Amino acid sequence: MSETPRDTLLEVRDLVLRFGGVVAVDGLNMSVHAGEIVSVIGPNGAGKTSAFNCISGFYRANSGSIRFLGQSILRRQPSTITKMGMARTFQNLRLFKEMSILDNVKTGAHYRMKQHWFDALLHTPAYGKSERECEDDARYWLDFVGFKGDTSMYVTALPYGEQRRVEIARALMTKPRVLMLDEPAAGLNHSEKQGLIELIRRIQALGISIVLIEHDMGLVMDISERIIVLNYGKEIADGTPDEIRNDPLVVEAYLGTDEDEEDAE
Amino acid sequence: MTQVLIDGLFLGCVYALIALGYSMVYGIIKLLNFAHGDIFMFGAMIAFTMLTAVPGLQSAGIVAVFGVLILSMFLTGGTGVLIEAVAYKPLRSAPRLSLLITAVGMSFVLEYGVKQFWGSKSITWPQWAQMGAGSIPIFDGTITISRLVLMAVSIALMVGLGFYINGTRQGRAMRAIALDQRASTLMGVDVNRTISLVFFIGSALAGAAGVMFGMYYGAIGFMMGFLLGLKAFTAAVIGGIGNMYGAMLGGLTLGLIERTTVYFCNGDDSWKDVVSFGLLILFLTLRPTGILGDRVVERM
Amino acid sequence: MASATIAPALKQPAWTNDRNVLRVLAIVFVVFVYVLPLIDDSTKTMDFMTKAMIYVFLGMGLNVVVGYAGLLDLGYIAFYAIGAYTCGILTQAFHIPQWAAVPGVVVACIIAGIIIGGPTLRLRSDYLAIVTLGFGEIIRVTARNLTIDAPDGSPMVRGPSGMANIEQWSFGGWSFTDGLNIGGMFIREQVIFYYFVTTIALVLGVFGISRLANGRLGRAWKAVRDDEDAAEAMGINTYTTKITAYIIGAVWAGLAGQLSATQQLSIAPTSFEFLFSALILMAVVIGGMGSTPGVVLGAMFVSLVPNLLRNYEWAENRYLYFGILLVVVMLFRPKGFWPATDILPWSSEKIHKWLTARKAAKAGKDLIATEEDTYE
Amino acid sequence: MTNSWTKKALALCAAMAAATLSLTACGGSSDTLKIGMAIPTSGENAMYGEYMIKGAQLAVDEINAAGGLLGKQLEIKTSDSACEAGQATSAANDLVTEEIVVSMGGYCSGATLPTIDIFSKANIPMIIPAANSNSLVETPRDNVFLVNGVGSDQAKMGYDWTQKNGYKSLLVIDDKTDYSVGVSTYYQQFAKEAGATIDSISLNPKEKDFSGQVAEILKHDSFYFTGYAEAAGLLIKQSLEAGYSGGILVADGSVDVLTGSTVGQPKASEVIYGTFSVTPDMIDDGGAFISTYKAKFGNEEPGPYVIQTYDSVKLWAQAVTEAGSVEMDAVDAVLHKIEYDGLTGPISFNADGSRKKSPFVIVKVSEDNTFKLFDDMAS
Repeated sequence: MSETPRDTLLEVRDLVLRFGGVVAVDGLNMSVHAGEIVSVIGPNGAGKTSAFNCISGFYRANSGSIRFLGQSILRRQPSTITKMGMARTFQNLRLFKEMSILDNVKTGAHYRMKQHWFDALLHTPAYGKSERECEDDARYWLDFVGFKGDTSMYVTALPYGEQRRVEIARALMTKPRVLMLDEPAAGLNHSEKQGLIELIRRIQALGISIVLIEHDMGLVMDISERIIVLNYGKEIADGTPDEIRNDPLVVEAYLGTDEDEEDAE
Repeated sequence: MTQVLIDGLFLGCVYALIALGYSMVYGIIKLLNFAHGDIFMFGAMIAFTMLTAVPGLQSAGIVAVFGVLILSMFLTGGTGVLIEAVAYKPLRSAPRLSLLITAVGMSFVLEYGVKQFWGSKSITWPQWAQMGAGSIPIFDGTITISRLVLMAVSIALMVGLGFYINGTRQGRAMRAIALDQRASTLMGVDVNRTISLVFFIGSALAGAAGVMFGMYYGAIGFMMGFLLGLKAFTAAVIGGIGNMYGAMLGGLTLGLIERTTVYFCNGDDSWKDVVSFGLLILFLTLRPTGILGDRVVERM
Repeated sequence: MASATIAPALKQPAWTNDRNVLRVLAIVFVVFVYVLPLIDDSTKTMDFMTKAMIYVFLGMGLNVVVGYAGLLDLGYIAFYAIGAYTCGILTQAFHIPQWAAVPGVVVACIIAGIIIGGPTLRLRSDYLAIVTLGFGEIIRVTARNLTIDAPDGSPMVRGPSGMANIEQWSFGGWSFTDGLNIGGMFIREQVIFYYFVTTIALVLGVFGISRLANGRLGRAWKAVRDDEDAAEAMGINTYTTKITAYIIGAVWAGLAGQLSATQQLSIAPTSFEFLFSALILMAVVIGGMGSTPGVVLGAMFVSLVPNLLRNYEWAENRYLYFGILLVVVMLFRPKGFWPATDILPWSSEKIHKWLTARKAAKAGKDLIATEEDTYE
Repeated sequence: MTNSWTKKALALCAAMAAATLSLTACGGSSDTLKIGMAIPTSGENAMYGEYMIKGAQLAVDEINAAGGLLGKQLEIKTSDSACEAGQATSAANDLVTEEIVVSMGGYCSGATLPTIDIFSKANIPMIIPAANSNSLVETPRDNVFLVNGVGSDQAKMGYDWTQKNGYKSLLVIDDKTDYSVGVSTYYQQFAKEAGATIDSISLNPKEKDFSGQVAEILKHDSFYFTGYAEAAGLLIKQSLEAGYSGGILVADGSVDVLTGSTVGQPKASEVIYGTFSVTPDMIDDGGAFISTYKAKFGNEEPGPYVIQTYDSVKLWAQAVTEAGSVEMDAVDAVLHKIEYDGLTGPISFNADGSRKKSPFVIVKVSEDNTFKLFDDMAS
């Protein structure tokens, strides 16, 4: 890995996002280091996805700074941010419904493919080469995420868990340095969750740092190296799973009054 | 010069009445009802048939004309509800594109369906049903009584609609659905009935505009809905699509702007349409929510 | 259950593989289109088929905008008009041959595409529909009032009378009007023009666009159509993708305008009404948005049917039937006659299974398929 | 595997080719002489197309009853031009395939222009009963003949009428259609030559509200509207309502019942004049023609361009008998020198095919909204 583990890729300083009167993100500070798995947790409405959308360029933050690989990406288009190396998946699974699984994943390579419109028109050698490369890449990542089915099928034909894997494969196609997963475990059964944990570990092994928004405490505690807890748009805790597990603030934010331990599992 | 203002205001009233229909339907189910201009024309056709088919109506004079106005408003409203039920309701969850294309299809069905029954030639409104020609001088312009009466009727309709939307229970339901359809269902609002009601009111207003148009101009045809519908939509966008008062304001503004452009090109109105559509494109790009429309933040 | 000898897996006959059937249909279509003049080269057939081919070319252009990129364009005929007028003005004002006017037409359409697409492509699809409709009306009114004199003072563009005697295509002295002698057969201008238009429609229109759609750009279009936010997250700049689709659509329409201007050898502003934008849209929608064979069939249907039935009594209100057809298609078969997501509108495999089942039932006796029942 | 498939596909095409070949073989030339008419049978102008067919049908029936032409019966073939260039060229090509020997169609000038090239290439003479814009005869061709007076004659008649009534400040209004702009330009030419002051504006026929034009009309003491009837009625009605009392003159496109009925009686029959070519009721033996017309088509009044089409068919028939064949060059030669006395008066053609002395008269709206002869300006 080129960067030393402690090299910070993403740095968010006093991020504020307001929808009219509602303050969704209230002075968030967080950072992501190379090759690290960071989980962002917090009760519903804590501003996790809003912060996520700000970082990936879909919302315009009102103030604060977001720096990625040393550059500010506050005012950048989502597509530019992805080109810089930050890919993401969506909370409610946004695959391209009228495209085959292979094509879905191939779109991930759009920005780095060397193919102009006249290449496609005239079927030049450049067209053939770039298509073959892109197809091989796509098949590699589909295989990587453990998808075995017929790739010419339409995504809507797949079960929910499989669609999740295809979405992750599509995100990986953009050769990210940081992969942001928005509630990847939502709706998965127990065995699929184990498969997901194993997949996330393999992604990390490639040197890709992962930012995870997740509600499933089991998964979060098991896999994350660092956990950031958000509540009402502010981060109230940032530390290793063990520190977070016993932090009174976190327990109180999540469970309100003092409850017994196993609820937290 | 005041003559230009009077003409502009009158034309503006016609545009506003139709624009209300566009704004209401767009506000509630985010559909640009292409067929709305043709519903305006359909209203005029229904009223014409009633005026000519029912014998002895002539003797009742003005009372009969207003009776026909109310009746054709109801019938056009009914047609609007029928169109919504047949063509738009099944597609409520379909992608935007198919809903828009169905609206284009419906506008063809109305236009060429009317042509089938009422013929392609321009139809003359019965003489006795046209408003009297007496006129009252204002400053250096003159306004015929008929225009005055028709403007009064349209303003009354618009103000009535305003109270209805803001005052009554169904009005509140409409505004709720406009904001969030699913939430309103949870609150016990019968969405389908309310949407039909919106189509009824929007179409009835367009029908009224159609009848008044026939009464004043005295000639109607199967294609008159297309251009006027487009102009009314421009008015709705300028005023602020989805906003009632926006539609009224937009209608009057567009009417005045058109008349002044024609005045400055001294009577040559070949470039008038270019100005109105240029305005439409300008507003849609620079301020899509129009004069009164509030800037809505598009959430993911 | 007594173990019965199970028949060896029935070898699927080749005709049940959809992709093969599609390839055969494509070959049949291309051969038919090229062989047609040998069969029947009457002026009626040639004129109708040339117009059908121009519609196919236009349909494929609009297919990029509506079918692939999902942008509803209701003023598509405006670029068709820009193409026709530009080629007319360039050839008459500067006395250049038609082929030299092609770059001029392409540049004019690109500029028009940017002027209209630029500011409006950030809008939601329904606003875009209305803006393109408004733009179509602006171009129609401008065409009607446009009067330009040629440099030598003679009237060239005469407002409502449009433009007359447009130059026919000529390549180095030889022009279509001179006809062609091949192997003793004299091919007249109309037939040459038919072959010329058909080749362009097939090469640039059908094969060109479907190739574009299968390439990188095509996937970007489809991604933007299916889910703009997801496409943006995948590194696709949705704005430039939509503008490219819009410009390619505009250029294709401009070239079609040049072809039709040289077919009629005159241009009249009455041919650029909203009605014709709606007709091309119908061709794409009824055929199947985003499906090449669907749009080809849809375009031929929309242009050939009214022409073939032009003298029947009820043909007069064909637009009523088109309107009804549009609503019915949108309600019951929104993907169109030949959906983009299927290879064939029917499933050859299901037909095959149905046939074998019927055959087996008719055979009746031996339920276990014996050796000879397997198919070639 | 695929090459066996391409072989199968080509076999299929060959079979299809053979089938269609047999289909077209049975064409052959039947024994009737076909008159082709590319006229609007759909759209707003469908009514005028039907009038022209009726006019031609009357003439054809008379000729067939008298033994036909060159021993053959005549037959009318129509195809819908819908007044649009694209449809008109399809109609023309359709008629050429039907092997017509003469083209008798052409209502909208804009749609007729592109068909000239098609018919000339097919060696078919064109006698155009209605369309009369000058652009039709601009590029000289010897197979095109306009039976309806060209714009200039009508404009001249209109101008003479304004002088006769002593109007000083003139205004001409066109509706941006090919024909109406033609008449308007000539009207302005005559006025400028005579030194009169004249303004010209235009209106959009699809529009209904002409208050802009009415404001201009009020500044003049007479206006000449060269567009079609639909807009004429509205324009006149709105100017009368605004208190206009000057001269009102409309061109032959608006000489139709609709103009009067839109304005409404009794006002219409007091003030509306029109320039128009001769109609049946104006000519002396017109009564006979009108009665045969009503006998055949039910008691409706013969509409505009009925007698022009009737004359065109009769004129062509005489030219063919004189030439002894339907061959284009022979028929053209005769037509160029012909002196035919038709219902619309003496018909002879200038070198470019336009009609020499086309008789225009001044007509006036009568009580039943039809236009009646008012003054033939002979004096």
